Amino acid sequence: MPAFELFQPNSIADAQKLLQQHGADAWIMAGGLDSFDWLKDRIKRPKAVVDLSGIGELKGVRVSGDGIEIGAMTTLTEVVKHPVIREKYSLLAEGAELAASPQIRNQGTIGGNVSQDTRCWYYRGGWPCYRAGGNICYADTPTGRNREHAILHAERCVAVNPSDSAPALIALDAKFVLRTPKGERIVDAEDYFIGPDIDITRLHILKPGDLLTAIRIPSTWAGARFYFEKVRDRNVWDFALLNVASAMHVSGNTIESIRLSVNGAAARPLRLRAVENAVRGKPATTATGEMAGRLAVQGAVPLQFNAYKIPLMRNLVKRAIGGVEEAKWAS
Amino acid sequence: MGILKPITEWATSPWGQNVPIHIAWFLIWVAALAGLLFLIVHSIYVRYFAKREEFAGSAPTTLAAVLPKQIPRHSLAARLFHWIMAGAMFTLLVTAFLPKVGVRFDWVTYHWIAGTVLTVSIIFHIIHASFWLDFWAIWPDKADLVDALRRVRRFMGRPAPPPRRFAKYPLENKLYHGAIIATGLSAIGTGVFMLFRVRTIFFTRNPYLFSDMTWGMMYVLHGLAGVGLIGLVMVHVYFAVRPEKLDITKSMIFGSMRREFYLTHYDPQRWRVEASGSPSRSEGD
Amino acid sequence: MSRRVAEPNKAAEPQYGAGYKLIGKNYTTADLYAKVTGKAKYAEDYRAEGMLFCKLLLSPLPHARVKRVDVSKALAMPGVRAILTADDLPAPADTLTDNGTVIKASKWGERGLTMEPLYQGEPILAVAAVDELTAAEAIERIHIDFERLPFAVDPLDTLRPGGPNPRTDGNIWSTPQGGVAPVVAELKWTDADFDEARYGRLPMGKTPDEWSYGDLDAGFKNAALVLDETFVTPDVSHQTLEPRSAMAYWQNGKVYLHTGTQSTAQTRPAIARWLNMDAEKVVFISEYTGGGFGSKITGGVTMIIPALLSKKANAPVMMRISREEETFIGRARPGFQGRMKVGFSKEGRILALDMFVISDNGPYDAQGDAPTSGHMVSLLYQPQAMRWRGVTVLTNTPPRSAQSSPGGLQGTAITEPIIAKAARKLGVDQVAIRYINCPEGKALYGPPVQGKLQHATSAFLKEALQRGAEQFKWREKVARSPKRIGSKVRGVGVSLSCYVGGTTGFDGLLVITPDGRVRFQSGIGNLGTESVIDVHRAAAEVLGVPWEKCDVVWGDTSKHLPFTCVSGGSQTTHAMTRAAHAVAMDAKQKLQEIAAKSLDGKPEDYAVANERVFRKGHGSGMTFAQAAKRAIELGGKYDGHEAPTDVNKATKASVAALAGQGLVAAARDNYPRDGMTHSYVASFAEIEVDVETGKYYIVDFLAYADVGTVIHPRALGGQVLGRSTLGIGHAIGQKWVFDPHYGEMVSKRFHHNRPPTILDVPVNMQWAALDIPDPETPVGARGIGEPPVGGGCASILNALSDALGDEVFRRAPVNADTILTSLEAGRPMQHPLIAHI
Amino acid sequence: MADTADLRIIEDTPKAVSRRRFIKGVIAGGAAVSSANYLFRASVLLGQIPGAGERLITIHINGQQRRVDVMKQETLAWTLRYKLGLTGTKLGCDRAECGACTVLIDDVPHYSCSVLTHTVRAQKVVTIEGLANADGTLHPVQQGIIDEQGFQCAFCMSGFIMATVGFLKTNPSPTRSELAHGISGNLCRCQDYDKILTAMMRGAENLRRANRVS
Repeated sequence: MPAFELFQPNSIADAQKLLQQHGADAWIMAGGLDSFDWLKDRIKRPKAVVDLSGIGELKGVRVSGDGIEIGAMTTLTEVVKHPVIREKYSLLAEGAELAASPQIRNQGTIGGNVSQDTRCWYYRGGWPCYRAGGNICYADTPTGRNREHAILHAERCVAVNPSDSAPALIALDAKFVLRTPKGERIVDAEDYFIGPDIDITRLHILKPGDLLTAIRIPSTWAGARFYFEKVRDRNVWDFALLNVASAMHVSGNTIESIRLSVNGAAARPLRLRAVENAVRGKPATTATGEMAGRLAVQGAVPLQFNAYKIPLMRNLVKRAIGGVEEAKWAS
Repeated sequence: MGILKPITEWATSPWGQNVPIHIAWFLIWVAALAGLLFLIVHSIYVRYFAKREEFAGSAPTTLAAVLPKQIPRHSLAARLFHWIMAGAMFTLLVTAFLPKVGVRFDWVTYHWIAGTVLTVSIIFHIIHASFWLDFWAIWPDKADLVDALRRVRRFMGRPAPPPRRFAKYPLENKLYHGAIIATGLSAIGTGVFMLFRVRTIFFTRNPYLFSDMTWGMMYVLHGLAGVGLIGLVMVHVYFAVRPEKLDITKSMIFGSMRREFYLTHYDPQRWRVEASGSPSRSEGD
Repeated sequence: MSRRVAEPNKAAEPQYGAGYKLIGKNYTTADLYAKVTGKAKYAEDYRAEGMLFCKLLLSPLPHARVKRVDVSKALAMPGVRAILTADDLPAPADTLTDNGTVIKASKWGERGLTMEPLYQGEPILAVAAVDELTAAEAIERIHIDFERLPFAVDPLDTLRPGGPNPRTDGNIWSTPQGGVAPVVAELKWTDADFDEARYGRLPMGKTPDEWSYGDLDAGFKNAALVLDETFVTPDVSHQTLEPRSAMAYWQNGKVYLHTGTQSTAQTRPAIARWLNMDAEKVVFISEYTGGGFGSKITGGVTMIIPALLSKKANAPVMMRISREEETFIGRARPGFQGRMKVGFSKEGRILALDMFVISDNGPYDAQGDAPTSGHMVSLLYQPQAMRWRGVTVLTNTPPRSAQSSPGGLQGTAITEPIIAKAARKLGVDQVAIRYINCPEGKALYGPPVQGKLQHATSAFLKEALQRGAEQFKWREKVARSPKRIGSKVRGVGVSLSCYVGGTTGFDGLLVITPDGRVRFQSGIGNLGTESVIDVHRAAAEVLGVPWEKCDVVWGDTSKHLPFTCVSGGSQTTHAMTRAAHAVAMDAKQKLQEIAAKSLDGKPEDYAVANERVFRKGHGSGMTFAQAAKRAIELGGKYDGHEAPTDVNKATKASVAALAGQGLVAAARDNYPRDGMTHSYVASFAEIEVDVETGKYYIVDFLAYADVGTVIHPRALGGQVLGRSTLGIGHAIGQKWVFDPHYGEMVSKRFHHNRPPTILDVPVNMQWAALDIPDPETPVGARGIGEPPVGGGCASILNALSDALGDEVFRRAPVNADTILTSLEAGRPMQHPLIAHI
Repeated sequence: MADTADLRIIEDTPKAVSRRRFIKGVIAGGAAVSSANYLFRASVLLGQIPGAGERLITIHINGQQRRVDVMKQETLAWTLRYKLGLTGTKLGCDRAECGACTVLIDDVPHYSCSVLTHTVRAQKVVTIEGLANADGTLHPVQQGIIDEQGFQCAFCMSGFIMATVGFLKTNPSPTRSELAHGISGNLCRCQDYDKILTAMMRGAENLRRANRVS
């Protein structure tokens, strides 16, 4: 790893000062699991690394009357194990538990998980693509290897967002608390993420000098009917081919309200508003799910090797609404 | 390549080769500043140093009687082309450079559509100008050069006969048109190929049409032409709003200019306008 | 989502080794304590005074010529000590085989560093510096001018008319008539040949190699069912968890080298050859090796880099190989593009089998996978008539080497799905169709040698298949209904599998020391299969000495090791138990002679047991300790001052070095053998696939092995299930991916090339062994490394097509993408011929 | 964190950050990295502010305090293997994918290849070398492997053992499947997974027995 200056502030204020001083030369390190790839591969060469692990204010889960607040530096394991999250917001626990591996969850943070960079193998390989400031997308070429790439909202770049907790947070209507040089700013989870059409070099809205400090989950969806599913090739330490998260308030069997999000289909986790509107007031059945699934994949454009993502997304959305039958065989 | 280094950004290709990827974005500011500088210098010059315009001979008053009050200058077609082109050009510059200076929006679609519009309009213009208009009217001729020389000598207080009145287009106008041709065509020429790199309605993408190096150079040329146009457009707008040129600007809107303005600035020999208002063969652009 | 899989209790361990004290019994191997405490030293764990670190400069291009190298900026850096380029490499030496024939060094051979890189990631030069950071930064300051050359990463691209040649002088390996070594040649197929590709069928142009037996046409004519299928198998990196890091230093004109290997004894001459120096001047240390699977058979040629750098910089050099570097230089299995036409009788008997394979060889040494695949298919399915055609094609992709079951896996993976499909079409049970095609006893197989088919030493696979079906509850599982619940479908698959199971003619060496202990000198590499220690249990059994009184010396050529087979191709257990048996008999003979000399009577009057040699009938005799002291007094052949004439020269040298330490026994394995030794496995798998996500889980797996006498059950179980899982990996996701435009690998990370995790296999896997001795070897034991691999892969593929139908797959691995798109379209949607996707 | 000290001293001064920066800057870079113009100013301040000698730190490993000179970009795995001679911790991928480098930090399993040594100054690190008693008695989990002849090449073993020991602290009596999930962050390329699980289940049993006894 190239040498760098390491700063270990123990307050948000200090961290901000450091980030402002170093501007583009600074690199924020949370759990470090995304950072180390860039640094060890000698692709990114920050002069100053700001390690947030010493900042107490960024850690821990605070429970209040109207929901919970999770410090950005809270590890995924803490999130998964937290009794209140398990009881009321199990959707998030499920998503977080499917991320990477136990050791990574012990170190990786919720803030890092939602802010991590894409895993497009061309971009991560250091190829000078659009996302790296260049003028081409290597994955979206006649011979590009793009099995894991985007089917929706691709704009020059076809990378996808790798986060497993992001769709859960969107479904739970979470708010992200940002600390910018101008002061605190609160955005809806879905607005934290941006696609290549808006900014082809970043997956989120953080600008140099900004920090994600906490994630707030309102009690609106506490104990709602949840569904989370992640489909990956290996059963551990693998990124989602696609994942889906839904939260529904159902009375009788009628969907009163719903939030639905899919990740792995585009450069940002998608909130499927059209689907939400279409199924509201309808019964939470497979039939409704099938309709929703078809609607969800409208406008999807497959690349040479990722056409499977269309039926996959269709089926996952279907299950997120209609549920899935448990298969139990004797033996 | 050496001269390119400071004004371009380079990257390492998958084959470990150093290739340019685009111009250095600071050139955007350089162009803007250059444009600004020009108009400041020019306005100061006009305000304090410029001598009153004198032309050889006096305006032929006899003509005034026979000529219509409004002298037709630009046909509708010509004006339409000009404004469509202007619109496209502005869209192109805005969509190209705002994102680079931090204003984030979905620019690519607008950019390539505007580019297509510009390309089509220019093709129209070339055909229109070659077959329906006086193609040579916009190119400098001997008289322009002689008069230019005279003006310079007189400005420097050297003895020289006063220049003749202008033909339809003064030399400056012709030179500007030339500059626009150079920058515009290189931007369009490269832009057309760049359409192969994004999803358009025209043809299937093929980013591997050229080598990494060729592509890089193409992006650099496109960028240089782009920033060049920033300056040129600024200058153009500046002249359009200068009081002494308002008549010309208006004519690009309404199609004709005041007879007086025509008689004081233009040489009826070089820009013939038929009496009784009916337009002459050299009408239009 | 945790796997929704019932958790059966772990089955009780089977008992083996009836009538034996040591053979077939579990015990704790001598190396395990060091391993569990972290004391075991692997190559990168060694340190030396003033040790430098080395970094490699890898080629960014798939094929190029180095025009100019400018290292001035790097050399000027403080801390940079030396730079090694291909020009510093010694000329490759010829090989002198044990029977005295000289094999000329191939001009196409790999040398560790190169001026004409043949794949992206090939090392071009190496920098030694005081620390790794400096070395890495020095690498970035080196400027190289390349001349780009044509390249191909897909075998079919180079076979096309006018296709690029991966090497300037050709695109295939071919063995000239009567030639011994293969040569690089050029082969292009015609446009007509390639018409087939338009229908997703493998083109079959002319091939340099071909053999056949029986009447193929008649077979197809009489067949009740003829299937013709194209199938692509993946290129899979070995990805040993320990990268091929190496550390070297020089002392008194000798080079000391630490690295992982699959054979301590035979890596030393390899190093000597690569360094073009006398083997006596090479000290090779490799007590622990972090996995090999064929990629470290005699270590790797890159190990000479630290050796030469160390000489140049006059300081010890540690070359740490990164995972990315390992992905480039760490070897891989050749992927196959194969096509097979099989004719079945209505009972399912294979009447005719026509096999055609293209092996993706990478740029260097010719691999035997293509021919071996024919040999294995021929033995395993006993076709009445068979033709094999194959071509080993060069590509600008990382070098290949043998990988557990080289050719065997590919052959099985191509054949098994066709047999499974045939069984369904003919309405024959999957176990039954394999039973009637199964090899038995001294089974015949091709290729024919001088017009005659070869034969195996023995085969009890039919029994393994039957017992396996019972243990796996095959009938119940097949009869299970419903097969589908909601979106989940269950499928079961069975597969046969086999491979060569042993060689002969190696040496055993042991010393009975004056303190009455028995010390075995072991030249076997320690990869964790434990054969390095296990095989000597056979000798201890013969000598009747308790294991507590035995020591094993291994992993250091300065400790005087015998001539030993490499631990590759499942030779070791067979070859070295034979050698162990031979040396035990020699020791026994010497004990008897010493007793007869020291006491009275004839040698044959004496028996050996309980650490004593004593007179039959009444117990007068001497202890091993006394006998050892006597041996030293007697000298000559007894204490190693004379070595047997028929042992290898390396063994002779070791005997001489050990002379005087006690009773030194050395012997060559001269036991007769009728036929070629093979081992066999019957593999069974059940999978559960979700047809809405394309995701599937393996819910049950059993491998039933026919490997002769069981020596060490737990070690055997580890091998049977471990190698099965290696095969399973080929079915469920392992592969590599290339960008064809740049000819560069994009799948350099584990989450790209996807070695199986502990959650990708059943929480309880089952294994068992017949424990029927092979009649052609004294101990009856055969090798096990490769045989389970093909079955692991094919049983999964068969279970999938049982669940989803025949028309789904054209290649492995099979993942959600294939399953979903194929189910969507109701026809195969895999790109049938493209390599590396 | 160790730098709370100097933080407290200078927190109120607006220059706080900038001053801390160059001090760390000078030391962090080690080789040629940090800008030279800092050097003079640094030398003036070096004596004054606590924590200036930052590269020389104390870490708590296997029950001992170890003083060690650590570069700012140095990973724990590197410090263990190349500075403290604890080579039982292996590097299989150096990218947080294989688990061979797993150690316990405050009883929690981490990939030591992906932890900066400077970030564990306040924590307790346990490696494979720290499991067995001084008298050589093996940890019950190690003993489980001996009992079952677990693992083949064992390059992944110390990582697996540390992951298991860490997991058993949170779930002392797991089912086979739970344990598999608990140690699923470790790769075995010999793919001896079944025997590993059996050995680790035995280890868990040994541990429970040992805990009952004590």
